[in-house]
Amino acid sequence: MAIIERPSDEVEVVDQSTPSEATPESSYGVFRRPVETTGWKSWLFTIDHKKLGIMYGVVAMFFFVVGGIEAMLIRLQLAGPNGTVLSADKYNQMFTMHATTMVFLFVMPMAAAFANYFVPLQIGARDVAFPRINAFGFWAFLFGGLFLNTSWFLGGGADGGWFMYAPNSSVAFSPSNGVDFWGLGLQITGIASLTGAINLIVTVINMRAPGMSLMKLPIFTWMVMVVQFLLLFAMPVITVALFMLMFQRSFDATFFTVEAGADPLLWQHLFWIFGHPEVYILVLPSFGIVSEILPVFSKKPLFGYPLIVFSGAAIGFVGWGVWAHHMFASGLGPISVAAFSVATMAIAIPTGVKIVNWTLTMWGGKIKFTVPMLYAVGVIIQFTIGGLSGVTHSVAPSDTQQTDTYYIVAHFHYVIFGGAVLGLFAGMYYWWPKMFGKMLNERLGRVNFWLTIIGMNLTFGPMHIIGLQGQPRRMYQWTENRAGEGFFNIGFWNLVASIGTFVLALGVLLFFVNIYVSHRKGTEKAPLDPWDARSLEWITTNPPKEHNFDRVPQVGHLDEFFHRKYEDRGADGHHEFHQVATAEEVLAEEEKNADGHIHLPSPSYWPILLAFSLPIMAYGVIYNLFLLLGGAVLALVSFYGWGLEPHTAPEEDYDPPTGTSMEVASHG
Amino acid sequence: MSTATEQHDTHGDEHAEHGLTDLGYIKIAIFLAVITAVEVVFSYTQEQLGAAFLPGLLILMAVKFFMVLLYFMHLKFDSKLFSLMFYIGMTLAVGCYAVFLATLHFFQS
Amino acid sequence: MSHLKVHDRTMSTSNDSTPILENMSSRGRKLATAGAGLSAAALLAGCATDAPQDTWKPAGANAQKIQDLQWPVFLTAGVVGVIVMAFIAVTVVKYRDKGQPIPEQAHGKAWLEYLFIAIPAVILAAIAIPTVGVVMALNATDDTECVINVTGQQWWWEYDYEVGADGTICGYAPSAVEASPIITSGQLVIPANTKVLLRGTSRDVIHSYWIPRLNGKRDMVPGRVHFLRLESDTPGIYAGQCTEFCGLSHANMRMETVVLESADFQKWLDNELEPYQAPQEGSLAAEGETTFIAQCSRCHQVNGLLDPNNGNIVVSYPDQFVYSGAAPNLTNLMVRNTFAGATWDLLTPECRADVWESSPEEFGDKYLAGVSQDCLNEIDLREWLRNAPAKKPMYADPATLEQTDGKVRGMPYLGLSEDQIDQLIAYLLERK
Amino acid sequence: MADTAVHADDHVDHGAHHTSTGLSNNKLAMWMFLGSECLLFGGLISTYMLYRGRHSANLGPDQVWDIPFTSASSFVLLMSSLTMVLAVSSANRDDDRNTKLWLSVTALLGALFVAGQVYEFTTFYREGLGFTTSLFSSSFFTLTGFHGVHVSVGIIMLMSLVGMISKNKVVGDKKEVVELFGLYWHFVDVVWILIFTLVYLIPA
Repeated sequence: MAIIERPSDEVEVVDQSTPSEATPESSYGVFRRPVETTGWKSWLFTIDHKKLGIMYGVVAMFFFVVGGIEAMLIRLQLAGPNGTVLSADKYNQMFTMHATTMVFLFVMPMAAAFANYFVPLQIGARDVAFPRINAFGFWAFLFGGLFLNTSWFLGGGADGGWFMYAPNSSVAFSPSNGVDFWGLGLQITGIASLTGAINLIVTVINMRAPGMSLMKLPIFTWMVMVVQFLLLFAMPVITVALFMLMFQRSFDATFFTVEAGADPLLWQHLFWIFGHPEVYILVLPSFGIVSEILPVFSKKPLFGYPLIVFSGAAIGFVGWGVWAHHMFASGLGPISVAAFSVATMAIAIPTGVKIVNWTLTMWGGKIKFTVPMLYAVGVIIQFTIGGLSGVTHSVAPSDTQQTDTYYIVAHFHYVIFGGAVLGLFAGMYYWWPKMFGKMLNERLGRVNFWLTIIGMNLTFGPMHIIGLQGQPRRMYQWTENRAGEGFFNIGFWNLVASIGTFVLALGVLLFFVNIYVSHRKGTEKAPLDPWDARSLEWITTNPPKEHNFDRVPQVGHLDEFFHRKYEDRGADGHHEFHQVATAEEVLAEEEKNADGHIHLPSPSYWPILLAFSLPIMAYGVIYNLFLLLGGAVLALVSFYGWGLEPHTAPEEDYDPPTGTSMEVASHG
Repeated sequence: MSTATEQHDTHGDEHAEHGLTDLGYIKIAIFLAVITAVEVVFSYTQEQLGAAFLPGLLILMAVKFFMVLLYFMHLKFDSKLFSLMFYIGMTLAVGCYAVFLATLHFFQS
Repeated sequence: MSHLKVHDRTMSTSNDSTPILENMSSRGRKLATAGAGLSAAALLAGCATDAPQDTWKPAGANAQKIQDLQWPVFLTAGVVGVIVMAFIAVTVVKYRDKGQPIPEQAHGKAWLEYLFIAIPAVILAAIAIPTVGVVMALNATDDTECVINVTGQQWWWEYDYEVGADGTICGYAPSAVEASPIITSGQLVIPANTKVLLRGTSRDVIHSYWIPRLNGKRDMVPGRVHFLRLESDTPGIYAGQCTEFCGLSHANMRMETVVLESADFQKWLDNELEPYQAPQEGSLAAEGETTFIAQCSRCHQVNGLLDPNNGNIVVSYPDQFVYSGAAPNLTNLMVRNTFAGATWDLLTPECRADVWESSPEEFGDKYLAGVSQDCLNEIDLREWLRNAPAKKPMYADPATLEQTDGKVRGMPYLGLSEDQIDQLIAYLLERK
Repeated sequence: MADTAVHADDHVDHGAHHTSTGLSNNKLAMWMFLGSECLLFGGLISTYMLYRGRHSANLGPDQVWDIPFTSASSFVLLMSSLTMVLAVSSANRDDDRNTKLWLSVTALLGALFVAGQVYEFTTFYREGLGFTTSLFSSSFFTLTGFHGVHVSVGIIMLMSLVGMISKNKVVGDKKEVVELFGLYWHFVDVVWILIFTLVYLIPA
């Protein structure tokens, strides 16, 4: 089949004579294909994994700010006893939406941003396996997230907690449309996750550069793949639950109506069968990022790479057998509780392996403390705290004292903020020059890091004390009657936690300042290989060309890039590594031998249109079934458009016809 | 079942990708129809079958399930990677939902 | 870890530094804590009282089992944490880039990796075994001496003391009358040294019963019956809080468990079953009785209340007005010392402190004395009667009641006049 | 939703031979999608299992089932799997005419099955068993409804495919597209094999 290269400066013309298979002649004859490579259209209709990755990142950061503001309002309310910043109703919406936003609209898409951008680069591919599905996934996520947040303006957000336990989520107990928005919004982002998962797994399995066996995959790619498997199998479970919630609320079914004989624990099980793998979905990408960064700045390979891969997979697998540890207090019966308690302890073993191997990666190394490295070490330390507090409530009887208190809030914020979010920031500092061709300011970065670390420990550290002193979660007010006195006074530590939030916010603000400062006019372009990195994504320009690599790299080692730059000149068991090539030289070698036939699929209208039909249908479910029908028609049209569309636009769609700078080829 | 296995055996590995001949598929379909009929007979003779009823029915169901999966869907002849993808999902589904039903005391009643 | 050492810090009042601190207001102490350095704070910790819901201060056998299980786990976690941190610290200091050559590109050592799998596995196995034992022990129901039904609803707890087959309640027979079920709310009264089993459910959404000093929490789920063991040998009030998010006023759903000596429990029981005494004719309380019948008795039951106009027994029918179908029984409201889901005190702060902080020996008498005219916290009670939903967020706005067939999920605004409130308070004061 | 998308897309490097494993991207994606669907239908079946006994006295599964009728429609769906596999077989021989024929027969049998399901649903409804009548009915209609939607989507896809083959509009490798449709169709049949036994034949 003929595949036409998007106009590109880098690659010179090759031959135009290669005959193509019979293809459907044009897009449709009705519309011209969107083929722009610059301007807003190039973003709206792009199917380039790098552009989509950046958009994922930008949108995720936007929702991070939204979720952060929600968090600050929560902490303002709780800074003193009987807070009055928020009403009970608004407070309940605030903590529900804070969790939902941070989990589904920040951490997951931020990880998706890195996965989208770097997985193809790390495996030496030119794009993902299904570029249009990739674009659809992004737009579905964006529209789902926006749809979810429009609830704030349409009668209030969801108010049942992110776990949305039945029957409190029924219309009688939550009469606003908030829960409907929540359920349908998560369905939409769930579709995005599912399609993204299939896409990335196929990409990793099938599109690796020659020589890259699975045990030579960069560790970030490995962890992303584990996460995509978790998504692939966890998403349908929450889909079932959300459909039942929708039928319950919008179509009068009684899945969770106790008077009709329903069992409220049904929801809990379905939610947590999804919800526990979800926890690993949140942290594993960051573990991958940390595992990339530590070797680079220690100048050593990852200690026990196979074991880290295996433990990642083990966490993914065992993660399916521990969901009921969220339900130790819900009356499962002693045998279930004991079994899930022991299974939960077991999962600490592969997690411990990671921490030990990270530290041993640094041991004996040549450690350079750049900002990404600071964040990576921050992850190890903060996550260790979160992991250990996790062990304390794998002990089920102990958990019945701690669950639904601030101790748990402290625990999972050390895991999710300390583990996942710090890791994501590490990734941003590490990969920024690769993505945008500019370095983020190191000095500002250090201040950013320390404020974040101090802020997070001030915020979440005291919550251990507050929780063990018996303050439950999800209370819009606390009272001095139950605060105690002295060192463990709940009031004092609540105030500290609230102050901490603002320190944390200041830290995050500095990140944005850093972006601004680094991208002002006149700042230097980033060096090609600023960190002396080790993996494949660095064997290309900063930022990478549209087709990623001039030549698909041949892979011989786990840390391919490192081994192209350094050579072991030791003998007899003695090792002496010497630099034999600079990054520029490695790249020049690749460019010299550029592939003649590079082809990329063309942009498309259909992904964004199909994604746009989803919120229309969702509004239809809430407000008017005719709207649902309208959305369905749009979806159907998009399906046909998509299905009939060839992968590349016909030449005449390019404007102006650039003639010579295009090539027709099949993959060599 | 036996027909199918023979079919496969006669094929040899180099032809593995091709699956069965049309006749082979028709034989399997007839076999599946017969099992379905047996299942229906089962459901009408529950009392006579006694303790054999439930396991019998489940075994028949599993036979049908895997016949379609292995032959109609070519899983038997195709790459193991496809099998892996499907069986991970299937195993997780059976495992998680069995435990889920067990904790809700489904199997006691 | 100072946490471990301060189990009986209430006893340490003979400490030298105490008198000064005792004289400081609670706010002052808080400020002092905030201002002091860490060592000073640790010193303070030795002299102050922990929060009433401290999870590390067991006051009964069940909570003690949890405590005995969890402190070694916390200790182990702490030690492991310190070792890991120290290891990381040594690593990053020792192997900082000081110009050393590029290290060997070694991918790991198998024996070391297995060792680090084995160590946590052994530790976790050592934790797992006793865990299973305690799980089983805390779920045992065969040694029960007293069963009390507990029902959660938005946003308060109802207790129902059944009369056993032997005609007693928890082994106690009322002195004067024949035993009949006792229904109360907010404060659960149990006899000391008795293995109590709560048999719980809910009338609307999921709630969770939790008295940290007596046991861990247990969800009370509509349509299901769950059990929770409670036991204490020390008389006193033990605070708790609903811990499963249960909607709008979740924060205002509290509860207390009151532990009484055997003799005191007998007194409490007798008082609960005492026949109704109508207010003196012509008194303010008598007017309050009329107001109560007119305004409150639709939902709130007062046992034995007769309508003076026609002599009929007044029976409440909350199922027609309240979504959960129940409202607190007010027969002996003034014996309990909190109201509205145990969220506000019926006692003034001074009187409250007197009861709550009394020694185990004196506690029974002080508690059973109930609320007197002088001790009544009129401020909160008045605000409550004036406009309940304004004080405790409840689902009581008529505009939002369509989905619940017009039924409220809490106490609605009644539009009582100040005179009516005076009367009601006078009437309620006699309910003990 | 994603199913159509998956089949409809093709991979940049069309043609299975250029992938790392030598396997087709599309087929791999389809198998993953089917693995994922296992958890969807598993959840729906489990919910039905949990709730099948929760109904009013005379409107339970044992009262409303019409086993001979359901057996017949199950047989129809089972046979549609045969015709589907024959379509794939024809496509592999580049026999467009027979491919279209068998695909059409498959769609027809599928439609017959859906018609049977519609008839069954209306019968139940006339007997008083609506979607919201009881937990049994809600979970039953949800489960079989989800399956029915899958079959219906399959029918639309099959018919579109027939049209696209006629007009020579198939994007990508025709054989593979037919095979992918086949996988989806067989999976829907496999799910019905489970439903037929677990829901209809085993008494509540």
